[in-house]
Amino acid sequence: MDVLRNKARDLLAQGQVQVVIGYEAGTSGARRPSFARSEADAARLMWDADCVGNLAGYLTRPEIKKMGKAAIVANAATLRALLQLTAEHQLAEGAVLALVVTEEGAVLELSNAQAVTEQVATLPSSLSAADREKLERLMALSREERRAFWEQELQRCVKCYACRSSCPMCYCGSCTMDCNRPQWVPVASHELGNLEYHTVRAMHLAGRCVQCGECGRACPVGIPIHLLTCYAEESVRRQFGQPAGTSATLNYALGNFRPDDQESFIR
Amino acid sequence: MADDVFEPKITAFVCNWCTYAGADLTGTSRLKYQSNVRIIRLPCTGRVDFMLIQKAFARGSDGVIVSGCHPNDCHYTSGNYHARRRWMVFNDLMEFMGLDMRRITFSWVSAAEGAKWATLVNEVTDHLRELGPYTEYQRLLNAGVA
Amino acid sequence: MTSTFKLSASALETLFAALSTGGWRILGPTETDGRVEVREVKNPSQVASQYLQSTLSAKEVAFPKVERLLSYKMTPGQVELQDHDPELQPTVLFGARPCEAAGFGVLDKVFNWDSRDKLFSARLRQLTVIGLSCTQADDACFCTSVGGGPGSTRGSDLLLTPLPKGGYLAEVLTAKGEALQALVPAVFEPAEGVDKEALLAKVEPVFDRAELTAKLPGLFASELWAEQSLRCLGCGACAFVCPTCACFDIQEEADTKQGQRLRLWDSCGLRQFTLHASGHNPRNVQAERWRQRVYHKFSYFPQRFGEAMCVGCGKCTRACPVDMNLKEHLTQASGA
Amino acid sequence: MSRLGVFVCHCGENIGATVDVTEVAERCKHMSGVAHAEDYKYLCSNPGQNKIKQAIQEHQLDGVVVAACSPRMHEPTFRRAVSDAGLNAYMCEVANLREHCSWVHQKADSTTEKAVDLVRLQVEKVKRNKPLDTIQVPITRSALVIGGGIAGIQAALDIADSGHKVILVERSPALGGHMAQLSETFPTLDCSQCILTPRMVDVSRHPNITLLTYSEVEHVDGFIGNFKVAIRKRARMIDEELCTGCGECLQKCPTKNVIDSFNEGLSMRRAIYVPFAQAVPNIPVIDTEHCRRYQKKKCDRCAKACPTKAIKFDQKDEILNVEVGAIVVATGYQVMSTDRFPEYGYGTYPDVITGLQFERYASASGPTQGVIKRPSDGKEPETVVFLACSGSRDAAKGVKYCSKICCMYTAKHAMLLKHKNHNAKAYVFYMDIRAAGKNYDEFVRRAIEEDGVKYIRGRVSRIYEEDGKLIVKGADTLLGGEPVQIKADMVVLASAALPNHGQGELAQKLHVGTDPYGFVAEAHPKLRPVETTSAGIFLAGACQSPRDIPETVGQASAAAAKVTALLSRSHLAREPLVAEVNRRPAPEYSTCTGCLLCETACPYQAIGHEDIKDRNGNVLKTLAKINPGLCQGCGTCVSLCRTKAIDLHGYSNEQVFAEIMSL
Repeated sequence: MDVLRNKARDLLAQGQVQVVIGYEAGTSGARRPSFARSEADAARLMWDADCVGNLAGYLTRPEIKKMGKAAIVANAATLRALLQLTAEHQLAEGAVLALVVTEEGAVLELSNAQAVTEQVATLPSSLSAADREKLERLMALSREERRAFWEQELQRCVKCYACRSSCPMCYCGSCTMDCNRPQWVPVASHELGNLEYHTVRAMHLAGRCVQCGECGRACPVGIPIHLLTCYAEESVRRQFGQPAGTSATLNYALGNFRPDDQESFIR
Repeated sequence: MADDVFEPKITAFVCNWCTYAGADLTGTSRLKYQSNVRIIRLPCTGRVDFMLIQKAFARGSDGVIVSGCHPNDCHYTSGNYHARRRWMVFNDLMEFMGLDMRRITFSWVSAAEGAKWATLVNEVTDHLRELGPYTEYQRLLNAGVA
Repeated sequence: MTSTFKLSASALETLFAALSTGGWRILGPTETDGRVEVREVKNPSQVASQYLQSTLSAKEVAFPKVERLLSYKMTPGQVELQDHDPELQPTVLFGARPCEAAGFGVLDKVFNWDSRDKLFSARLRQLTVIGLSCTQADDACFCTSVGGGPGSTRGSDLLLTPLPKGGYLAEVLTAKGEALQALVPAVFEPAEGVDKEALLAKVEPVFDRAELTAKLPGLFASELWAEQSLRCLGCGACAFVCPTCACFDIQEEADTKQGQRLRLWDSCGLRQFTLHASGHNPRNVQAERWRQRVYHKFSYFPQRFGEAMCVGCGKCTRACPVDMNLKEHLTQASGA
Repeated sequence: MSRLGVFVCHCGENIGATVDVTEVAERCKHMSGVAHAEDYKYLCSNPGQNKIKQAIQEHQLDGVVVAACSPRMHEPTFRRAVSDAGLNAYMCEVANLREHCSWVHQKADSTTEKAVDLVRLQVEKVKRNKPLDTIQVPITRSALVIGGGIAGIQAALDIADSGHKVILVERSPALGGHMAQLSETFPTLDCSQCILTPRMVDVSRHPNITLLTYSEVEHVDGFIGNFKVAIRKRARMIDEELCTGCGECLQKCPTKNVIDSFNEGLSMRRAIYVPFAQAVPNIPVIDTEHCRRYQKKKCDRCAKACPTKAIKFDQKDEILNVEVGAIVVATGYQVMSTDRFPEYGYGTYPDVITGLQFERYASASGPTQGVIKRPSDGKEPETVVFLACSGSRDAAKGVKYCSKICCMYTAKHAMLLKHKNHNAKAYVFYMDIRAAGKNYDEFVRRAIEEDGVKYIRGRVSRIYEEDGKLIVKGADTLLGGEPVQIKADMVVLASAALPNHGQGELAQKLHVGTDPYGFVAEAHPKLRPVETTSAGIFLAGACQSPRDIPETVGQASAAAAKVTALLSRSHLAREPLVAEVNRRPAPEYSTCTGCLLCETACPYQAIGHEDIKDRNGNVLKTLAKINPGLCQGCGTCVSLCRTKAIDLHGYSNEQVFAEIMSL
């Protein structure tokens, strides 16, 4: 942890970056995002197994962009999101310095997309074992049981958009949900509005989701909505073999095709 | 239509160049099919946003048909290939969310397949009539409003 | 009019049974998979036993997240308009924490400060609140800093305080409370010499609300709000779980033949809340939106109604994905 | 509030007999936004159109729905009528009550109900229509013709004659294509070279034609009226300016054993060569794959022999970047080679040859100066068997389609054989004789009746060699399948015509569609036969499907006429039904996030990006930008866009949404 704090302090002191985005101790015992802009701030930074949040979403915020060049303390999910954001032209190549704390406690500086890409290639699958198991358990249910499950869960949604706000890939300034000419998806958080919202979100993340699970963690009422985007992404990987968050070059599965894409349902 | 027979409401999204023209050919050939379907003409299946399908159900459709040019025959060379990928994911996701995919029919109907269109519409209509109203979805329309 | 009684552990069963027989709907906190939610219950066993707070507030009972205001049908040449007049059942909200119960009073001020909000008032009229004092609290709680307390009677018609050996201390506070008592008078046993304070959780005040209110106008231009809100995601979680947040949006859902007008929860934390059709947004950055939230609750509202638009329940803090801790931030502002 | 007019057509009895048209019109009057509704017997007639025009004036209509036949039929008619009455043409929509309703359903209330629904759909749509103006695209007034066979030659000459510049690109070193290889042509038996050579010379001399032989299209960008083409001009190793075509160099080349592809492999050529004597341009090429200079790094005999020092051993490929307004694809065909036929020996019997090889033998300028010989021993064959449909109409082993030209050239071949050797025996195995065309059937009859060619209806099951003869085993299906066995000296396969090699890659570069066989697809099989699926790119000749010379020339002239029509204007008016990225006030500028996920989804490469800059040139935001000249309006990007920043004129989100909501 000291290595990280020292590194952050040095980067800030030498003016290499103007902000280090990382984690600090939160009031509830968990970790929360932290923005170190001075050497003193750097002492607040933390690194441990509880640093699970995906911080990449902050990189596309105007408030943060205004600060200047950023370094970001990056866990696996953050690294993947960095790549995907670069691929989607939201971050300029080399605009962000990723700081990765190794198991040995050393701090790696990944200054360009290639370095991040190589680091990501060494990581295990982006879908956590727990989430994979949940997906499998749901798929083992009958269609009606799955319907009942999602109906129960989604009716609890209050459309606070914590899922959207916490998602690094939901950087759109004007979401489909905000489009009112026409009003594609009802604003209301009634059952239809909720079903449509979460379907749209999952579809829009298919081929783009880095499976960090941030949306599920963010949900105040505890709906496991990340399972929807994770599933959509798994579907893309399974059918087209194009995983999101592995390359800084755009390879959007739904913006491409192969003439021999195999489906089984078109009559 | 007899009162006691359920008449499904069917919305069809078709491309202008193949299926719309194919349905025109059905007409020119004077082939008959059941009148439950309402066709919405779009330039290409590539234009079929999955949200259109969603909205059709939100409007109380009991079934939706999406149809365009066969692979390799797209007027725009590849719009249907893009559409196909999108449907492959949409289909899969809808399964995962437990939605009734028997309600959606994807098909390729060319401008020359007037007969196929008639058969398709008749089969879909009969099937939906068997399935009955899509209450599972229609229940949602006013659920959650106090 | 307070009169204090004792209820035995089994008295609730009798009360619930009488309520059911009398055609009442009973809502209470239930727990499934670790999630505490207010739902309809039939008997006390369904009520969550050890819980700090429900995630969402109970405000839904009077101010639902989606509520129909009116509907209309169009036929050739005419429009048939229909006011929404929900059939309301007399309802008991059981187990509301004192902070939540106090929330209804705040909402009432918003909805009824001049013309009375028909739907809200109708729902509130049907509502009887059985409060449940807190015997535990967590770091997010700060009721005592905003004029409340773990055993506050504000907003409750009947307040129960759990007794260490089972049963409750029951304070009948209002006419609605008396009506409950009248349903099952036998279970209300006399109580004497119970030190209620000793039974309650300890929540130390951390700031002086009146001082804060006095201070805020001077802090409007402070960097504090930008600093605090850096990590704020700009979602509506805090507002939607809040027992006092009353902002709503009105949406029309219509087609060529019919339509309905809905009232929906909204939040000043969302970018779209103040977005003008021109594209201009008077609260263009999150700092301004966060400041608005704080100022509405602790400056503008108190100036107008003499109390904070906050009951110190801490739900917002618990719901926040990035630990925007209201108590921490208010303490900071007080000390600034 | 809209003031719409709804006009419901009876189409005589076509709609009126099944749908209660009066009732539909009556119901429409009550739809919100409809100011006027009426029905009429034939709206497409002049009086019908006038009714619409009058109503627009009289009721100050701002939009029109015509409920009639398919919009694919009369949408342009009604749009013109609406436009004549002073409304924007795109403020008109057509509800399809005939093909999609009255013709396909029985007379019933439900059918009338459906008709009302179909009109309501369009009423709701047209309320959200926006007046659109045709898009004006400037045109580069020159053309590129790809392929220097008879199709390309004809197209290039016709375009050039109309006064436009043409660049003609030919992959091989000389013009002429397959036609230059042919001996005589059916049904007149005039010499192919004799009629072709003057055309080739015309091309080379035409002031409006730039001829680029030994060149290939490398890359194509742009769109109708504005193509940017990179052409690779391969190094001939000869300075074309200096070369006089004297041929001195050819004689000196020591490498003499290169398979001569112009002669279909029946002879050898040198490493420096001109494909054939009458070649245009008459400039040799050094085949560096076989030239000793390049393979063994020595030998400069040709250079020494050249009187003008035109040989440049270090010449490099050149990339020429040209801009043209139109492209004609005339890349021709190739024939299925003999090794594709297992039952005929997989190409192992030298005396089983293709029709094109036979042409070379029969040609006076061919390897045998027009004497028909057989490859194995050079003897003149006495018995020759011709197999029509070799690979054609054979879904199992060949191609499904009919190669169309084989019946005629097989008759011609048999005839030529008989003319050159009166004693020879010619047998033709055939499935059907397809001789539709001016003087075609007469020609085949002549072969049979005057020249005594034996036609046997049936297929050959096997060919094998025995004692220097080819044993051809088949069956005569007209005689009840009686086995036939012929001892032949030579067998000629009328092998299937296939898309030319490299055509798939070219189609990709051009973004034109191909059919399942790989031939270039036409925009419409009947009504737009010389246009491809890409605007501004036309096609001519056998690249579309097998065809003979008259048809090819006719089609080439047709394509040229299309090109000429296009190039005759300085600007092109295009339907404005294209996609557009929205614009919003600052600081948003657009809901587009600049993610450019749409870029790869566009089938036309119409999506690029643009920067929004402040006064000082700082980039504020990067947005996707759609080139309206390239966009064809498919809408694939629209449905992909998460922020709904892209919309499609004519099928906008609001329009489609309203249509769904009206149901």
